[in-house]
Amino acid sequence: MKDSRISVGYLARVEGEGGLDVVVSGGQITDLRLRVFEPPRFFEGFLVGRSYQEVPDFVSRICGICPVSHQLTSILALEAALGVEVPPEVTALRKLFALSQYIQSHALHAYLLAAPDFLGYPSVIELAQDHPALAARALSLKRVGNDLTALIGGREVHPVGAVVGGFPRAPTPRALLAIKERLEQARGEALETVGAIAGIKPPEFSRPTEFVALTQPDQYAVNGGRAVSNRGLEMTAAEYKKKITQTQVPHSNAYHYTVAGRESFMVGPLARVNLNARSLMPAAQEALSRCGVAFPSDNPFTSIHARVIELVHSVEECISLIDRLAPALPRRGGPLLAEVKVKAGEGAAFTEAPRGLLYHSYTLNSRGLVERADIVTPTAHNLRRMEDDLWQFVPRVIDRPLEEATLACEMVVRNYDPCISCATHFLRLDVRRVG
Amino acid sequence: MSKPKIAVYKLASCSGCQLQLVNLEPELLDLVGEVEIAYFPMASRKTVPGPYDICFIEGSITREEEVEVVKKAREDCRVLVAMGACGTAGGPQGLKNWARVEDFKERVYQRPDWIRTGEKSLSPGEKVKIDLYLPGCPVSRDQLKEVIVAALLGRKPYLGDWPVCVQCKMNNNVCLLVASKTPCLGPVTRTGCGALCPTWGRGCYGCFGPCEDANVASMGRILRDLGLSPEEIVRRFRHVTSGAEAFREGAKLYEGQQD
Amino acid sequence: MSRHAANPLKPEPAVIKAIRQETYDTTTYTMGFREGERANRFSFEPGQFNMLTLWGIGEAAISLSSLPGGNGTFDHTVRSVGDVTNALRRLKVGDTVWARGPYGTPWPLKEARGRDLLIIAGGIGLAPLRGVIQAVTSRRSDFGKAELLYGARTPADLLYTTEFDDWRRGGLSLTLTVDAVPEGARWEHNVGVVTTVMDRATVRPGGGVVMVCGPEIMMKFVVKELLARGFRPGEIFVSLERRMECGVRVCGRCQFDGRFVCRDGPVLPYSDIKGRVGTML
Amino acid sequence: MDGLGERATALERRVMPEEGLDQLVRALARRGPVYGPVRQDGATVYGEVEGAQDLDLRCTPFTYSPKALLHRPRQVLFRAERAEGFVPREPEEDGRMSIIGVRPCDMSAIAALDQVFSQEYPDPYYQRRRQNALLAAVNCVEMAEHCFCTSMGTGPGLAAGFDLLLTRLEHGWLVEAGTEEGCAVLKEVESRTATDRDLQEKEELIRKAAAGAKKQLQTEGLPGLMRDRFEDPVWKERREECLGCANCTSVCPTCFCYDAYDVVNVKGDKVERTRCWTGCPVVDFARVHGGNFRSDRGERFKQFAYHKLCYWKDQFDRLGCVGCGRCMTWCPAKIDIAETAQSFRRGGEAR
Ligand SMILES: Cc1cc2nc3c(=O)[nH]c(=O)nc-3n(C[C@H](O)[C@H](O)[C@H](O)COP(=O)(O)OP(=O)(O)OC[C@H]3O[C@@H](n4cnc5c(N)ncnc54)[C@H](O)[C@@H]3O)c2cc1C
Ligand code: SF4
Ligand code: SF4
Ligand code: SF4
Repeated sequence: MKDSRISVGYLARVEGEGGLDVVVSGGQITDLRLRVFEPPRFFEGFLVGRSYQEVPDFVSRICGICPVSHQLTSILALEAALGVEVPPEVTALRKLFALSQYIQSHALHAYLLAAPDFLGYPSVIELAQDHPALAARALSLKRVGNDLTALIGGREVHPVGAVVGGFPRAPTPRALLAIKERLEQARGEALETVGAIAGIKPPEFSRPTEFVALTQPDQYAVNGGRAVSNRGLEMTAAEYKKKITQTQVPHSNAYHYTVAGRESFMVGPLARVNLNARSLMPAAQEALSRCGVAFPSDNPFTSIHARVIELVHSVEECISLIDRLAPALPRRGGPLLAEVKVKAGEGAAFTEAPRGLLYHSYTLNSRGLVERADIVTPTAHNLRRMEDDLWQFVPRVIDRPLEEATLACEMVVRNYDPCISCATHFLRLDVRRVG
Repeated sequence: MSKPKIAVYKLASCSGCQLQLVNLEPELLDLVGEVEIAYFPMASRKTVPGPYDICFIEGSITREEEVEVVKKAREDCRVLVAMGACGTAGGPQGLKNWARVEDFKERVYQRPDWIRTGEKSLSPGEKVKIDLYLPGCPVSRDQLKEVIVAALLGRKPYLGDWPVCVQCKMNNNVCLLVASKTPCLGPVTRTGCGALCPTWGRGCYGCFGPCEDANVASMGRILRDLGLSPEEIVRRFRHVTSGAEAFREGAKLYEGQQD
Repeated sequence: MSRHAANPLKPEPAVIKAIRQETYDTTTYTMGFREGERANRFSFEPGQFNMLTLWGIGEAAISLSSLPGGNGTFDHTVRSVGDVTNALRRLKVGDTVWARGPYGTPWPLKEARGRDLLIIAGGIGLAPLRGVIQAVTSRRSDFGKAELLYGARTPADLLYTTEFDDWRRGGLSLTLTVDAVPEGARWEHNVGVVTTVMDRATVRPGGGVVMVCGPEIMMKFVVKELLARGFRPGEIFVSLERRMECGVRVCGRCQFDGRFVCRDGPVLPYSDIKGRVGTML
Repeated sequence: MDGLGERATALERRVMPEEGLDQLVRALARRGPVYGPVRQDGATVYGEVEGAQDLDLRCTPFTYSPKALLHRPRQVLFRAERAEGFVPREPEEDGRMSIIGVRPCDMSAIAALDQVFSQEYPDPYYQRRRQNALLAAVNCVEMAEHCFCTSMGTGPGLAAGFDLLLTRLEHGWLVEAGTEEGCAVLKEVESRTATDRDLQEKEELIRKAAAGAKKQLQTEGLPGLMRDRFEDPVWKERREECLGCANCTSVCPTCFCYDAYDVVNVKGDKVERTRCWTGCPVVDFARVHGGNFRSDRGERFKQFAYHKLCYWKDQFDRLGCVGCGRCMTWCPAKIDIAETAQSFRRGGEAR
């Protein structure tokens, strides 16, 4: 394959619309583009002028796969802007909410999006015919995650249960304890998943990478915390714009990001497990030692291992959160809300979405209307890294038949579990005041 | 008899509606036994050529290319179902229809000239004939399943076009609009969500779009009586289903009015 | 509160014994209950209806379009307009339909004994009257004059055309009319809505009973004409159609004024409708 | 069921102390789940109660009726499976339950529903719930803003039809038992025999409550009057206000209309024939092939008003309204059918 072109018109089994073009000439890559043609939807544009109360409902619509992350990140950023302090139960319930989505999203990715690649099927549908038990496990895990999201937020996609200040109707202890029983069953399924993944040998492809993830001293960081990296980056959400550089490229409706003064970086499960393994729940640490891969790992193909480790962690932490929360919640549900006083202000927040670091930042005017909104999603953070991976990886597969080489390139992209709808909503630059 | 073929197309959207198909977990494996998933890029690399029996189209049209996708979908499919707030009423991105897109591009991008997007966000129904609208942001799993089941059985889906209030009362919820004067669009919004917001303690924000014969004028007066400013009322009607006719009308009644 | 009869909403299986295509969109099914005493003897009167179920599709009210047949059989003539009626079309002889009934009031055949009978029907509205016609033509001497004015949209929409000759031989006078004749179609009878042939009826006020069934708007004009000709409200009977979910007076869907069409009707004397609100009549 | 001033038809009358209420609830709970008015979001709805602490027995305009416990908002009628030749199976029967805190107007409404669901073809679903329900009613000692039971002859005191009837006295509760089962429950609660003074106190409380009625609707000749005013311009105003939301019919304790449909699994081999509440304000309500008998919102709203205050008389020889005031309390547009009808008496127009 001296002169050729790998072209994936429409990347399958990723969320959103993206394509890939690689031009090889004389055995050398002459051009490589990860095209994001998902049309832009201008969320930061139309958020301007809306009330802070509406923001979580809107940002949720950025992405149907990780709506909880967008909602919670915006809520944290807005609470920072308004100076709202929430009680510990709210913080705990939020973590439960976020982790429920980890379970759903990771099960979706591991089984429906990634596993078919590793096992050689076009999709989970064909896979299910040969491995019905595996498919049943996948769906049952995903459903527990979905049901927990829906219990807290009403529905699994674009839930309505979380608002600035807390939860207008917290779940009843009885309902939480009922779902805990199912989580206990899911624990076994998550561990079996690790077992299945341990049998998969990732392609050899190690390369030095800057991993960025949130960290918190006392727990596996998900909502809030400082972002750190293995190369010494350290920042709070408020410092984000000083530390991260953004550039626009003509072939994409999405921005590219680098650590200021350095290269591309990677966010997501692999970054989190690499940086925060010691904060994993004991069962997840146990699983880590049996998953067939040594962490920290520089191989992007081990993202799936990190993801299933997080699946175990999420189930475990949900169980322990419910144990703590259930006795503290009102018997008949009811509101769990901190007081919110409207005032002008600015606030930013980080969370770890299933796919990695998510950043939201807002400026509010004195009536609580948005004057400025910035949102940077995990997939956006990773885009540059994906292209970099491809530049490195393509030469290794360039001599294989086109079909095989194309699949290999797609797999590189799917390692990141990209969420392209998410990626097309970006920083605004010039701050124009309205209202 | 070969299995009916299903295709899923995507335009500008969040993919939440497609995900609802995958979220049919308990019956997903049964579903793939009954139908052939012929085109569904989010879930499969495999592409089976059309014609298709049922085609779900998610998202709204924001660029010229998407008009082509929609036309192709129409040609390829026997029954074309437009899904979601995007597919039925332009979706959240439809809010740009009430602003200048150039403003948005400038606000969002450094090099707005590299961004390819049309002036308006249109629901596919403005370009081709749609056989069934399935509203909701996202569509409800139960309704999605009902649409598929009904198509397999050869009958109309039972979706219920009545106001959220009907379902809200079935849920034994206290009416927040009356009891705590919480602004709620339940009386003019179509149910299907299961009266979610009121059940979770907050006012309905209309994500399923207007119900049949929605009395937006009376709704507007009620909101005004609760103390909402005209501007706030406009914002309520211009949420994720701002393109729906009744809500457009509702917003128009209060647009540009002073307090 | 103590009457604890069998569940009235529970349908029973009935087997399709014969199918006859009446028009492009209308079909007559002959069926019989599969089990129980009604398998051989199902009694009802023309004008009454059954609720027919196809599981998974739904339930619909359909008139009995015959007299009780031998071996407990009964006919339904169905026009495909929606879920159940379309799904019925996909069935074959030997298939099972679930049915409950008979419900509702019958045509006043007993009252009509010895008197003149004028039947005015439009479209599918002839179906519930077919049993009346069968009764009259088989017991002709029990009645005075027997006249049918029947209108349909086009010649292709006429029901029971193969039976017309039998009916004539049985002593029924038939006047046919259609709203329109498509190009190329053969038609030797009147063109115009059914009220345009009302002059041809010889039954006069005072001596007879008039039975009217068709779309409500058609019945409205027919009744108006009848009244203008001197018929008294008590001599005119109409059959109403309303949305029904139960057929037994609990779902509330068929109400108009103080009446439940499923139980107080569907066949009602016009005197019981006149002055009431909620119908076009 | 006109309770005013009448002696209740009780088998036994006793007085229990304040704390007795809790014992009573627990005694009922031994027989099955107990439902009663519980506070929620600034109102009271019927929910499961474990003890007196959960109950709110005040009469407020913001109290839902117990209708939903008897005529379920959603009820599976049959399950049918292909594997069984689609022979329909009825769902399992629910067991014994108690409903506590039923108001006199609601008792009258339950009597109305009893009529509706036990005509020529009794409805087994309602009947089973009804027969399984022990009704512990409570007399009203105050009247809320929208109550007009005194006009409809349905309250504030109750005379018959109850298993137990509670009246809050100044010191403790008067509990009357109307059935053997009621007596049996009463035996499990600490109490003393009621004296004539207790009964006088009750009569006095009810009389005082009745005197406090703020709202009136003259019912004499009402159906005829309504007919005369069918085309009154006031209905046009209501048309503009009405949202068609069916909150009125949902909260009305006597509205019974329903919709039926089949829920089918993906494989198409399992069917649940289901019914759920609907009401005449909903567009779909009177739709048939080729049209809709009440496509106009104003006509739909009128169907509600006329059914309650006019047609019901023809159907069941009483009015369909028990004067509970819920439809006007919960109508987002504050439409008041009683006041509208009453305004015809004054010849004027009002809400
Ligand atoms: C007493 C009685 C006797 C009858 N006898 C006969 C008879 O002998 N023969 C006969 O053919 N019919 C008869 N009918 C009429 C028949 O019951 C109805 O047409 C019935 O609705 C058919 O059921 P279906 O499930 O096929 O149609 P449905 O699916 O219920 O549809 C009926 C019609 O309503 C429309 N519709 C339903 N829902 C909607 C909606 N949401 N939006 C827009 N349109 C909608 C449909 O398009 C269709 O035109 C009788 C009716 C009654 C009351
Ligand atoms: S309608 Fe809502 S859920 Fe569906 S794709 Fe659009 S934004 Fe997402
Ligand atoms: S009267 Fe009031 S409650 Fe009833 S439908 Fe109209 S607006 Fe809704
Ligand atoms: S009509 Fe209104 S006041 Fe009368 S019983 Fe029904 S809800 Fe109560």
